Amino acid sequence: MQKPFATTLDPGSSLTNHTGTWRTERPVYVDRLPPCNNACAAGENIQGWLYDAEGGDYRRAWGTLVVENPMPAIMGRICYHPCESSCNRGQLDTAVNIHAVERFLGDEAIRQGWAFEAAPSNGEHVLIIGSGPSGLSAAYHLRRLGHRVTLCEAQPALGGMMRYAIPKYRLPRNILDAEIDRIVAMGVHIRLNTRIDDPVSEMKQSGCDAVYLAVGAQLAQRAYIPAGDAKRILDALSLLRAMEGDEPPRLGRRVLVYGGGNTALDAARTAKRLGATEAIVVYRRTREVMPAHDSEVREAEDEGVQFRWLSTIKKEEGTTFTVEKMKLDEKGFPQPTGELETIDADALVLALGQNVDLEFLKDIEGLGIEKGSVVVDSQMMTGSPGVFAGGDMVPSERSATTSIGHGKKAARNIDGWLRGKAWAPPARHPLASFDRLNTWYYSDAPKSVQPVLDEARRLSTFDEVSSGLDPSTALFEARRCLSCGNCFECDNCYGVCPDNAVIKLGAGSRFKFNYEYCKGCGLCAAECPCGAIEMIQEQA
Amino acid sequence: MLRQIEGSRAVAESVALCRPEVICAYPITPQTHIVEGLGEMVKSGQLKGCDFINVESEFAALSVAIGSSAAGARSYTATASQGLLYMAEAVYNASGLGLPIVMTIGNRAIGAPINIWNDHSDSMSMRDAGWLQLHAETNQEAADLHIQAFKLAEELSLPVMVCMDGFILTHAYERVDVPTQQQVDAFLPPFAPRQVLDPAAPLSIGAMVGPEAFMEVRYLDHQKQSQALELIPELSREFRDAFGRDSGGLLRGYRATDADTLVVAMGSVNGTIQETVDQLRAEGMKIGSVSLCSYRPFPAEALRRALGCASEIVVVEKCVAVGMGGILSMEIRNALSGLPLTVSTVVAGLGGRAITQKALRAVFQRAQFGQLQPLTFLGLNENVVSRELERQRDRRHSGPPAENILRDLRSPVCP
Amino acid sequence: MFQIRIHGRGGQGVVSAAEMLSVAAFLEGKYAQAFPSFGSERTGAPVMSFCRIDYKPIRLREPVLQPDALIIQDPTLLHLPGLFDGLDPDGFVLVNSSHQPAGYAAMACPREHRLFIGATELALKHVGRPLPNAVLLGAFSALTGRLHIESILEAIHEKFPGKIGDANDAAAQAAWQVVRETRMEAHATAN
Amino acid sequence: MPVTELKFYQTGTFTIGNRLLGEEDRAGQSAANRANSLNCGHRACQGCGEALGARYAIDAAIRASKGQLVVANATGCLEVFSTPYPESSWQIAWMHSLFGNAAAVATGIAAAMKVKGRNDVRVLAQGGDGGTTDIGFACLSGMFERNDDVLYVCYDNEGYMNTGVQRSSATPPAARTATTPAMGVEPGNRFGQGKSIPLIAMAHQIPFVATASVANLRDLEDKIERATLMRGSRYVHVHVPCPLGWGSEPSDTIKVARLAVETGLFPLFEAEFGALSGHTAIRRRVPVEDYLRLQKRFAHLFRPVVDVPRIAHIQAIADHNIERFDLLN
Repeated sequence: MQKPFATTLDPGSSLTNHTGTWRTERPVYVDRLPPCNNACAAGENIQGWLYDAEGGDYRRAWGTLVVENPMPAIMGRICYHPCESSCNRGQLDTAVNIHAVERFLGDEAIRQGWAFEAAPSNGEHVLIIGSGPSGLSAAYHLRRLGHRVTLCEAQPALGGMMRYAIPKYRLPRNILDAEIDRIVAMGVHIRLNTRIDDPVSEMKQSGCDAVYLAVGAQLAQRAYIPAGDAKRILDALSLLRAMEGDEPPRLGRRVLVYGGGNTALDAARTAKRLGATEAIVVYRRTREVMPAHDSEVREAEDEGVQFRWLSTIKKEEGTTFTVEKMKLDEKGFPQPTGELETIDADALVLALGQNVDLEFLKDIEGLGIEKGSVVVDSQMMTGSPGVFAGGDMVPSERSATTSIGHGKKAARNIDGWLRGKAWAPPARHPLASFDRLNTWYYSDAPKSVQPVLDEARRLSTFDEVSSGLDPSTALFEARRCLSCGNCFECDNCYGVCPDNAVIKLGAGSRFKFNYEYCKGCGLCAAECPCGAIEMIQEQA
Repeated sequence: MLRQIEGSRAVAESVALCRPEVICAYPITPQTHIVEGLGEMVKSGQLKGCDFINVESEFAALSVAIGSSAAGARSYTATASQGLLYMAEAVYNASGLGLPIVMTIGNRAIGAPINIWNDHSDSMSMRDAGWLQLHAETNQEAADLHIQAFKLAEELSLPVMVCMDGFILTHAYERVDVPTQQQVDAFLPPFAPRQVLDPAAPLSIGAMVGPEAFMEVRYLDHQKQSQALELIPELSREFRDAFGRDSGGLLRGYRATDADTLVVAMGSVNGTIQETVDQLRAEGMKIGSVSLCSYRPFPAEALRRALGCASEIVVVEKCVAVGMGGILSMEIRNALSGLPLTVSTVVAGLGGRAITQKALRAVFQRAQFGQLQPLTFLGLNENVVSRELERQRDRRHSGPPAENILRDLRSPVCP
Repeated sequence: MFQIRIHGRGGQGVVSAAEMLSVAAFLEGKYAQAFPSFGSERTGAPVMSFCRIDYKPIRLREPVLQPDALIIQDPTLLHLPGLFDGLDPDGFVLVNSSHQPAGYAAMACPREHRLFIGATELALKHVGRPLPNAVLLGAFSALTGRLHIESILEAIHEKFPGKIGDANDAAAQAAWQVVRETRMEAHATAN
Repeated sequence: MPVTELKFYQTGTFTIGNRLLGEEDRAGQSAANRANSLNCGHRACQGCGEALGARYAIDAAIRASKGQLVVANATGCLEVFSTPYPESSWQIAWMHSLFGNAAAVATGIAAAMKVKGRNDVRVLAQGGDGGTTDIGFACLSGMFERNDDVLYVCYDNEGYMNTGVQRSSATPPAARTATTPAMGVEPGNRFGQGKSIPLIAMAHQIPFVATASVANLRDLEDKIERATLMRGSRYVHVHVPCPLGWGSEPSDTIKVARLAVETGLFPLFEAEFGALSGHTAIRRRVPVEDYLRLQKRFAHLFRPVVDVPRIAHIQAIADHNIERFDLLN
């Protein structure tokens, strides 16, 4: 067919017209730091493992999770999940129930018997003192890095505060044991009932090249209370620790708990479960400024725990406790009012905080102590070469999650130190803040709440209070993730480009721009739901 | 088969014999009987494989034809006068896209003042639109030209207008030899488009062309029409061989070879002119005539050969370029430039004014003695116009001419 | 060449009359041309149509200015100015009128070439509608002898197939008969 | 406790595609092998809504017709930026004739296909609002009235953008154009003018009439695909923002279109044989200010002072639509 000149054209011939020259700005794909990851003290890649979970590949999701944290089943239960408080979805409807999915993955791993793989040992040997979350985390990461690990624990069982301070109803022991065993199974040399008095010489004797101190804060803070009968007064740690023994302690029908932290609530709720008809938390300030987590307070209230705000305990005579009313001054500090009253109680549990036992560190040369904590540098190393420390021993927020993060960080630094090249943490991406999202594309869906045991059953037993998600609800919850700052292949950029300048690379391979034709209109960036495209100036 | 039928019917029959696939029609006097006839043939099943579409305007009529032709269907429509002007934009478009549409023009005057009668102002207004324009002298030729037009259009991939005088031909009952389907099929092959809208072989038809190529596009269009100058006589000969009669061609002379005075005209008026020529010949005047069939392409060379021998050329044309004069004669003057002869213009039959032998005879005789004005309006009522002109000289606002002229016609001083 | 001009009013079939004449001529192997006085006139307005008949092709396209025959379909038209313009001195005039009306004087043609016939009455009788066409064509054939009644009838049937054709056929024949007879008588008395 | 039933990936219904969705649940535009009927290299402005809408629509029509598609295009931006000699961006059998005759040309193409027995070929005509609501209206109405077998798609950018942003009968009240400047007692386009071609199309009782927007791709594709397969005259009116003419950011093209829908100013509905047969509910209703503020053509409503009465008038128009088409349900 000899077609007319100029007025009739061949199809698609405009490919020779490279409109990319129109561009003053170019789109680029970026990965931003999701706020959940940013908030996680254990440094988990939450968005990452949710992404895997969204696909229903729980094995893969769990694998991604434990790269940072070896104890998801435990963390999913006891972590106070700051990730959820910072979740962008919270500004849309409600935060993604991250801890529930984490717990689901952890439990699934236990059900399926998924195991860790340790790298082949390369000869270096590290001594870890203390088998709490920090010590276990360090042991795990060091084994993954190929080091031999000897873990010393003063108590007869591993787990530290996770075992001796957190009640069963919050952390069932079979879960605790399962995740600890999985770490031990990596080939960690365990020495129980072993209290170390001189870590440095112990390290040398046992032929170790470095030591990680992770004994936590074990000493209960005491307050001076004139007491007639001291046996009615005990501290929360010993109460909670005693729960692990054969003989449950007897507290009586009416129990006072003195303090305002999570431990105070644990003690009060434990007392209720031990048969106390009344458990009264006495706190010198108000609920607003109480350090305990709100969810804990709520559950305690649900269980009938009572509170006496703005009160201090002055003295004890038999079963009679004198309490003084306080009032807050303008700075918000409690001041005595002189008003006194008495309460009858069978026992008083002190939950006024814990201190680090520094005794065994006194001989370590160069190791610095400040305000009752061990001083460490940015590599978690103390003033003494090869001696690292983390967890509650060092200045920081005292939580299992933080301790796990310390363990990981310490392990990586110990590895660097042993290999003679300091570990350099990867650069952090800019934050994927809410304003970078195009939330119109996300459909609304309510958070699936974990079913909660009814109180009656809760009070009588130490069964776990919260039960887990089932596979479908877990999948649903995972899929509520907005994938903040990280492409989840929704095809929007590919679809909305008026110039067909986005190339689809296929499942899992994301997209790339065809700068030959991209005019730089920025529609792709504007319509990317998760803010994974950035417009940058073209260079002259 | 010989039949005594109306011109419009004859055209409808021969268009139908060309097996058109899409016909679109919007009524306008004097074209109506043609499309009515075709519509009837489609409805009755006499014309098969054809879609007859009643559209909402002439603009749509030609636009539909543009679409169907581009999609590879043999397409036909017909119009006249205001209708042709209303579709003007599409007229240029069809030729620019090289679509071989055939359209009948029932030549009619253009208003204002509105007038339904015959002259050539309408097709003349589209003379530069890139279409071929063929003028029929008789109803027989009108019928025959359509058969040739489809072949011509499709071989060149250009649209063709077949012009026939409104009423004078369209409404006249005459003897017409209507060919058989076999004859027409043998002469006219099925439509093989130069380009076609086909999902299997996509094309973009109707691109925007800028300064860098527009000139070339037009030049090529011009070349195509020049090719038609050879193709038209060829097809006419072919037609004679197949149908046994002379129709079409670029032009036809009548007693022209030895004439001193030659009359040139287009369309049906040539009949009356030839009668007049015979009279004058009988009286010894060396006069002849040339009937111009192909106005576009304009056969300058052929005209030069046909007219060169004469000394007096009288162009009788049914249109006037107001403010300039005769259009056809201007082009003929151009074609004959340099030859020792005079070309005078006789504007005749505007708005259906009868062109009589008597009046023609008079101007031809004047021409013979070189007394013919360069521009003559045949049968003009001098009295009326001179009074109107006087009136306008007297006062600027002389009222609407039409009324004044009526008054003059009634007033006794007029003969 | 024989030229006919038909005068009538819009709706009386002036145009089809000319057509039928041309068809009749064509059927007799003659060349014929019929065309209306192309106008925008509507029903009731005075209109004209023309017919030319010849033995060779007809090229002339002007209106019929020198008719050899005039057919006037409505007597009320007789007063129309210029009605008889150009009528051949030896031409024919056929008027649809049962009696000789006024305006009669204007006719400059031989007495025996004039014919008044109540065509409308005859039409009403045969066709049932006041359409004088067929009647006048039959009368025209008898009056002028230019076209055979057979070809007229065939043309009528071509124009109006079926019943209407038959009715008009009858009307035309009746008219033809009447005219022939009156002519005979006239001839007889003349001798 | 009640657990919301797991239906689909949580963004799946609104994003164009998704790695976790089956092909059938994705928008056609997500397909790696989509037609790209309007190819790279066209000369549309940055962020052109019409270029986007045209590719969406024609790709969908190609999919529905299994590639047996012929398109007639009216003069306008779309035609000029897609086929300037020597390059064409169209990958389909495509024709441009004139500004006002796309519907008639398509009728001709359809007639040709009919006589050739090509019932598999579907014919689509497309044009801007100028070529549709104004100069092409007679041909469009004629096509509707004859119920010719053509799908006509109008890309409505509310003005004559190709010629430099002049007012069309689709230009909304108060909008500033080159021929309705923002000055005088009633700045911008006068209130109480304009016409709704979809409603006029419905008055022709044709088989299918629908409105659509580049902001709701799935809805648009669904309507085009269904319309493509129907017989007789069908009309789809697609809202396509023009960054140049509206004074909006090229990157906001879809956002602006979305707001037009979410305010109720551009209702999404469909009708069969002249009767309303469905509508797309507003998901997150917003006041018209949110829409108007993004466009410089409405700047005079906010500067130097906020023109409360006129904004209220526009809000009333939106509210009327919402009520008339029941857009909240």
